[in-house]
Amino acid sequence: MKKECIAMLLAGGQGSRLYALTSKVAKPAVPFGGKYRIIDFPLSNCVNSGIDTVGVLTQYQPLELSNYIGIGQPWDLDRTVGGVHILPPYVKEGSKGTWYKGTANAIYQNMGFISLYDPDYVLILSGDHIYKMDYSALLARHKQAGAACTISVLEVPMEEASRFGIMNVNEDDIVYEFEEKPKQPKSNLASMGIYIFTWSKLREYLIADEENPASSNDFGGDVIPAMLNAGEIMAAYRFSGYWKDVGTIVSFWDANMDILSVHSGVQLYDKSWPIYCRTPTLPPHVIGQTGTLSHSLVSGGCEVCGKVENSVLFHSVSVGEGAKIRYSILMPGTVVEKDAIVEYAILAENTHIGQGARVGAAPCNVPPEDWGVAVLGSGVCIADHQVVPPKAMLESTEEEGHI
Amino acid sequence: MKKECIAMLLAGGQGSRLYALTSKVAKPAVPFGGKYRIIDFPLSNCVNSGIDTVGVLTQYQPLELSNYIGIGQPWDLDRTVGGVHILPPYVKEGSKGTWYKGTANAIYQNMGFISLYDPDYVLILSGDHIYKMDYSALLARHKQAGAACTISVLEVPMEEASRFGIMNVNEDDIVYEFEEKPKQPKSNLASMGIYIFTWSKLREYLIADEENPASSNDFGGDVIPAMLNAGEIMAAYRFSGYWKDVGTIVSFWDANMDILSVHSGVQLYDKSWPIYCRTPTLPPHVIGQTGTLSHSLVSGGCEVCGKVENSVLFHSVSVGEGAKIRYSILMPGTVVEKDAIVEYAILAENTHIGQGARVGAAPCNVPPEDWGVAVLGSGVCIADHQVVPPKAMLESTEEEGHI
Amino acid sequence: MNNLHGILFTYQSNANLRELTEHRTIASIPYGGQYRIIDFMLSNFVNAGITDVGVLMHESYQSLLDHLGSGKDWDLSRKWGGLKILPPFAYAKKRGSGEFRGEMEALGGVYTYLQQIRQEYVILSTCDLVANLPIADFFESHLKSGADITAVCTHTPIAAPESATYFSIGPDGLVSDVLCGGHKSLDCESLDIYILSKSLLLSLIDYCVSHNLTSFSRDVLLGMGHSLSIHPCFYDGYAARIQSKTAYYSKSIELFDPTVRASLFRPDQPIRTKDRWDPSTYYGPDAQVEDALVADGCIIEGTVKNSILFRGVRIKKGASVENCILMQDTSIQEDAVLRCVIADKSVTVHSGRMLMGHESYPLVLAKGQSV
Amino acid sequence: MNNLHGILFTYQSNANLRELTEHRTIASIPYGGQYRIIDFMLSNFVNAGITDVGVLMHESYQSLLDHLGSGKDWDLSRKWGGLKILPPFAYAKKRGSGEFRGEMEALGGVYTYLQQIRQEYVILSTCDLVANLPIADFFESHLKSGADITAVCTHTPIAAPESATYFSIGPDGLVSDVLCGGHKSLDCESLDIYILSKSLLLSLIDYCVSHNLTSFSRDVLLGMGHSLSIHPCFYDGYAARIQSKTAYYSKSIELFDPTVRASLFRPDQPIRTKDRWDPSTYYGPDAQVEDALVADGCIIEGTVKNSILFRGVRIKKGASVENCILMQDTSIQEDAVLRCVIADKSVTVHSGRMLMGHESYPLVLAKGQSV
Repeated sequence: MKKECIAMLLAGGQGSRLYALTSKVAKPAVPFGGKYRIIDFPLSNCVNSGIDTVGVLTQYQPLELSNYIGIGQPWDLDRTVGGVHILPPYVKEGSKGTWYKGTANAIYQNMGFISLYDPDYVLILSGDHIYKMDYSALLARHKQAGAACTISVLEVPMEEASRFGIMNVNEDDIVYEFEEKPKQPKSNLASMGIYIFTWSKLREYLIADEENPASSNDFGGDVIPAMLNAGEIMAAYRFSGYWKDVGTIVSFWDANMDILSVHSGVQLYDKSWPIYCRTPTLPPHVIGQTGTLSHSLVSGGCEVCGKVENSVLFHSVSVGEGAKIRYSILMPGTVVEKDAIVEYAILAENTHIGQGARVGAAPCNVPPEDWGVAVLGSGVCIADHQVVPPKAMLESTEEEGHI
Repeated sequence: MKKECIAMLLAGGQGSRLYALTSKVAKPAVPFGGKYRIIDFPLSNCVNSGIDTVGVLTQYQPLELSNYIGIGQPWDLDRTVGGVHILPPYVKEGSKGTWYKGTANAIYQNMGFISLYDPDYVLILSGDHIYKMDYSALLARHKQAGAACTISVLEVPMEEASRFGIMNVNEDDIVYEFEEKPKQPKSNLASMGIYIFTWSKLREYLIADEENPASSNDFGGDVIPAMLNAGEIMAAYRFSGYWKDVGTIVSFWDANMDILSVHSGVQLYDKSWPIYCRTPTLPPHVIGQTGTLSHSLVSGGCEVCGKVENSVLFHSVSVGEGAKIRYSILMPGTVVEKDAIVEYAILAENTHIGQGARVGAAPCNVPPEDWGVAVLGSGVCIADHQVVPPKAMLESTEEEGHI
Repeated sequence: MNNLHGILFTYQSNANLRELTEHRTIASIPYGGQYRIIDFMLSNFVNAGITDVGVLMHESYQSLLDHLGSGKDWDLSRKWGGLKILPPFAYAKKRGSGEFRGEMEALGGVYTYLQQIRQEYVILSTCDLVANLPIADFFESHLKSGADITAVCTHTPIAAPESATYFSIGPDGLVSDVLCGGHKSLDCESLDIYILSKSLLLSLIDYCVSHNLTSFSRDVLLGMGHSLSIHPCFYDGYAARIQSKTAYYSKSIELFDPTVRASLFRPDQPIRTKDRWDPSTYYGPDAQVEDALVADGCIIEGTVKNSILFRGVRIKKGASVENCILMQDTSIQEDAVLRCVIADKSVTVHSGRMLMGHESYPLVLAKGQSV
Repeated sequence: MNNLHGILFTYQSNANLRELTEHRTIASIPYGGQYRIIDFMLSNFVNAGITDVGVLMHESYQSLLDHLGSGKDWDLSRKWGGLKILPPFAYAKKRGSGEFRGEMEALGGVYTYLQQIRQEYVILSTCDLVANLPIADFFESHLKSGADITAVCTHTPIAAPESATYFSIGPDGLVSDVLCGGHKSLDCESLDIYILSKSLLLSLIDYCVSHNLTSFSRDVLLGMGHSLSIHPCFYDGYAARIQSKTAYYSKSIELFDPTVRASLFRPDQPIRTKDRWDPSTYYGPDAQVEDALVADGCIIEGTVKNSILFRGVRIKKGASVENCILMQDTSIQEDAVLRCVIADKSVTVHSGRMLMGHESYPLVLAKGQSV
C-alpha cells in the first residue's frame, strides 16, 4: 500500500551523556516533562502532521522502548496499513547481525521496510529533541523547492553557531554549503537533524554510500555532503519555535525547568498540537493536608504531603511529610520519605530517598566548581539520613535478576 | 501486567523440505487452504482458547511474516496489554547477534519478553502443523497433573510410531520415558511438538541448558530429557482430531486436498472454532460463462473461465478459457492463460502460466518413478506452450530488485 | 488530506425499497456479494486519507450499527477522531421521532460535534451511491477553485428526476442555477456530494436552523445560491444510485459487466467492508456454475446461473438458482428452484420449493424467512 | 474467563440526581476526578478477563456513547465481540419511548444479540456502583456452587431500601427469601450483580416477555425463586451507590480517606477511563492546596481545599475553592470564591463571584453554565 511520506525515527542512540538516566533505557525512552518520554514529541508531531507510518530504528535496550511503543494506540498509530514499527538491527540469513554503523546505515539496513510503502518522500527524525513541528509544512517546502533533500534549520545566536552544523544558503534558502561546527560560521542557520528526502534519490545515495568503504555511513558526515557535491538541490526550511536538544544532563534539566515557566518551554497545554503518550492507568493525584506546591508539575497517582517547589513530579511519586523538593525532576515511582530534602536533582524511576536524607544542593550553598545537578539512576536507594552531594551520579549497584 | 499463560510460537524454521515454496518466505507464512497461512492455525487456536499473548519467534525472512502479522487485528490480538509480537533474534549491546541455536535457545534468548508478563505457564507451539486444538484443555490437564511440563500427544498407528518422538506413559498418562524415533516403539503416543511448561521450572532448565556446552539447545533433544532425568512430573495430554505436519511437499499437498473431502480435513466451515486470517480487501470471485468447477475451493478476487477440478484456488487467481486445473494448488495472484493445463501441481504466488502451456501430469500417465507433484516457486513464468514435467521444482531466476 | 472531515447522511428507508429496508436504512442494504451500500462512500473517504467520519443516523439504524462496529474494518477505530456514530437524539427529543426533515436539520442536531472537529473542511455525502470516487481530487479541485462550495456532479443522469438536484453551469464555469425536486432532468446532475469549509458550514446551519430551513439542496444551494459561489466538479465514471427494488436488481446484475467491476473494484482504491471469518467457497462435485459473482464462505453443490451469492450461502444438491441475488447465509435446500428471486439475509428455501419472479419484478424474500 | 459475557444496564436518570443527569444517564456521571460511574463496572469486567460486553442503552445515551467511543480505552475494541452498544430500539418502536420498564424487558429487546454471544455464562450488572470487585472470584464461586443463579451481595447496606433488593439466607446457604422495593432493609443486600448461564437467561427472558413480566429482582428472583437455586456470593469491601445528589457529594468526599482509595484504586485491578491528551497538572507560584484530589491537565494558581478537581480545571490567581467538586474543564476566574459547589463540565465562574452551598445541600452548576 502506497504512502506519500513515511517517517524513519533514529532512536538508536545510547545517549551516554545522560549517564545514569540511560544506563537501562535508550535515550528516546527517557521520561520528560511529567508525563512523556522524549520520543513522544517526534511521534506526536508525525501524527499531528498527518504522517501515519513511522519506523523506529532502535538498537540499544530495545525491549523497553518496544514495550512502550507497543502497537501505537496512544498515538493513534495502530493502523491497518502503516502505523508505528520498531526496527531493531536483526540477524539476516547466514550472517551475523551487527549494530547500525551510522545513521545512514541504519536506514540502509531497513530499505526493505521502506519499500513496503513505496513512498515518494522519507522524513528522517531523531529521538532526542523536544519541540513541536508541523512536518507537513516541511514537506510542502520540499515539494515547492523541487529538492532532493530539505533540511530543517533554526536560527541560532551567531556566537553559538560554531557549536552546530551550519547551513550556508543563497537568497532562496537553497543550501550551497554545509559546515560541521565551523570556527568562522558564515551563517547562523543550524541543522536540526530533521531531513526530508525524495526517496528515489535517497535510495541511490544510500546504496552508493554503503559501497564506499571510506564512509562512516552517517547523514551529516557523508550522505548530505555527497548530495551537495553531486549538485542535488538541497533546500533549507526555517523553523521557529521552541527546540531543545536534551542530550546532556544540564540541557535535559533545563528543558524540564523550561516547562515550568509557562511561556518559555514547549507549550504542553496548547490543545491544537497535543503531545500524546502512554501512561499507566492511575487515579488522580492527592495533595495531603501538609502538602504545599508551587511552580511545579504533578502527575497521576502522586501523593504529596511535603513541600514541592519548581519541580516536575512524574506519576506515582510519593513525597512524605516534612520532605522538601526543590528544582528537581522526580521520575515515576520515586518515593521521598519524611523530612528528606532533594534539591537540584534528577531522580530516575523507582528511586527511594530515606527519611531525613539529603540529595543535591542549591548552587548558592556550594563553591561553583563543586556544584552540579545530582543524578540518581533508576532503582537507587538512599538510606535514611544519607547525604548525596551535588553533581553526584549514582547508579544502582543491585544486580538485576537474570534477564 | 500479569498473564496466567502466554504462548511462544516457534516460527523460525526455514522449512527447506518445502523447497521452492519457502525460498522467499518462512514456512509459517506459506499459504494454505485457500485463504490462510500455516501460522493462522496456531494463532487462531490461541485466540479461541483464551490466550491473548503470543510471541512469534522468527528468524528466516522475518519481514514478510512480520508484515503479515502486523499488529494482529485479524486475530483480535491488537491488545493494550499482551497481543502478538514478532521476536526476531536481535543484536544485543556490544555483541554480534546470532540466529537461534535451537528451539530452547530461541526461548532462552527471549526470556526478557516472557518476564514482561510474569506468566505462570508458557505454551510452546510450532508453526508447521494444521489442526484445531483447545489449548485451555491442555492447560487444565497440566494443572490437574501438577506437572512441570505437559506434552500434547496423538495416537498414531503402531506401525508408523517409529517415525515420531514417542512418549511412554504409565496408567495415569504420566510420561516416564521419551524415545525419539524408536526402532521398537513401546507405545503409539507421538509428541505433537506442543508443550506447556510451568514457567518457573522452564526458566530454571533453560538457564541450565544454556550453560551446558554439550547441549544442542533443543526442547525435544535436551530440555525434555533433562527434565525427565531430574524426575520432574511430565504429563501427556491426549489429542484426537485432525492434525497434519505440512513439512514436505507431499504432506502439504495432501493436507490441502484433505480440505476438499469435506469430512476428512481440518473443518474450516465449523463456526464454533473459526480460523482467522489476514486477507487483502477484494471483491467476490467471478465464474464466467465458460467456467466449470467441481470439488474445489475458490477465493475472493478470482476469475474462473476454465475448468477447475479438485483444486484449491487462493485469492486473485485467474483461469482463462479452455484452461484446465486438476488436483492443484494455485496460490494468490496466479494467472493461468487460455488452454493451459495444470495437473498435480503447486503454483506459488504470482506465477504465470502461458497459453497452452502444460504443468505436471496425472500419476496414471507417467511411470511411477517419474511422477511427483510439480512445484513452481513464486513469480515463476511459464512461456506459452512450454511443458513442465511432473516432479519438477522451478524457482524464479529473475533477480529481485536491490532489497 | 488530514484536513477534510467526512459526514455521511444515512437516509430513511425509501418506500420503493420497502422489503429490503424494513429493518434497515438504505445505507445498510447488502450489495454486490459482500458489501453494504455505505461501504462504498466510507471506503471512498478512507481511500482519500480522511481519518475522521461522522455518520448521521436515522431511524432503524441498528443494522447499520452492527455493520460499522468500532469502525476497525475501515481503519477508523481511533482514540481521537475516527468513526463517530451520531444518533438522531435531537429530533427524537424535539418531535418524538428519530427522523430528520433534511440535511440542515440533521446537521443542526450535531452542531457541537461539528464545532469540535479537527479539520478545516467538511465533505457531506449521502450513502445511496455505489461508486469508487477520487475524493482526494475533488478536494484538491475545491481548494484550487476558491469557491465557497464544491458540488460533485455527473453528465450522465443516474437518479429519478423527482429526487435529484440538477445544475446549470454559467459562463464563468460556476453553477448558475439549481433545480431540485422537479420532473425534468438537466444534463448536469448532482451526486449529492459537497465540500465546504467548516466555518461556512456552521454559519449555514446557524442560518437554516433559525429560519426553519431544512434542505441543503433547496434551502442552501437554491435558496442562497445567489450569494454563494458553487464550483461544479465532474465525475463521469461509473456510479449507480439505489432508489428502488428494480434499480437494486438491475444495478446488481450490472456487476457481471467486467468494465463496471473494473471501475468499482480498483486494487489501489479498495472497497472495504465488515470482515467475517468465512473460509473460501467450496464447489462440490456436482456444482454447475455459469456467470456468477460469489463471495467467500459459500458451499455450492447445485446449479447457479447469472446470480450473485453473498457470504455463507448454501446451495444444496439438485437445487437450481438463476437470475437471483441471495444474501448472506441464505440456504437453498435440495432440488429447490429459484428464478429472479432476491433473498434477504438468512432465508431458507426448503427442498423442492419453486419460486419465480420476473426481471422487471423480482420476488423478494424477507430477512430470516423460511419458505 | 473467556466463558463469561458481560451485560450492563445503564439506568434512566434518577430524580434525586436531576441536575447531574439532565444530559446523561447515571452511568455517565463524572466521578472521582476523571471517571464516569460506568468505568468502575466496565473495568471490573475487563480486569476479570471478560472480552465481550453489551451495554444496554437507555434514553439520553449520547454522553455515554461519547465516553465509550470504540471501547479502545478499555481494550474492548475488537473485530469479534468486544464492546457492543445496544440502543433501546425495541421500546422506541413499540411504545415511542426509549425507556425500558425493567431488566427483563430490556433483555427481551436484545434477544437476538444474546442468542449469538460466544460465551456460556452471562453476568448482569447495573452501572451505579462504585467498587473494585473481584468478578473472577464471583464466577468461580458460581461454577463451584452449581446454583442456577449467583447473586453478589453485601452485609453492609449501601442503598436506599426502597430501591434495593434484600435476601434471607436459608440453612442450606442458598437464598431463601427475597425482599424488594420495601421500606425495610435486611442485612444481606443485593449488589444487583447476577451470574447465570446463557441458556437459563434466554429461557427466563422467554417466560417473562410472554407473561409481561419486566423486573429481574421482583419477577425472577422473587416470583420464580421457589424453582431456582440462588447462591449468595458475598463482597464486603468498599462499595458505594450513587442515588442522590447528597450521596454523590458525600461518597465523593470519602475519596479523601486513604483506605477507600486503596480499595478502589488497586494497581493490579486498575479502573480504566477514557483517555485524554492532558499534560500533568501545573501548580503556579501562588497555589495553595490542602487535601485535594486532582486529575491531570489542571492549572492551579489559587487556593484549593478539600476538593476534587477533574481534568483540565483552571483555578486562577486569588480564586478560592473549598469543599467543591469541579468537573472537567471548569474554569474559576480570579478572586472567585466557591464553597460546597458541584460544578458540572465546562462551567465558568467569573472573576470575583461568590457561590456557596452547604455540605448537606451542595450547590450544583449545570454543564456549560457561565456564572
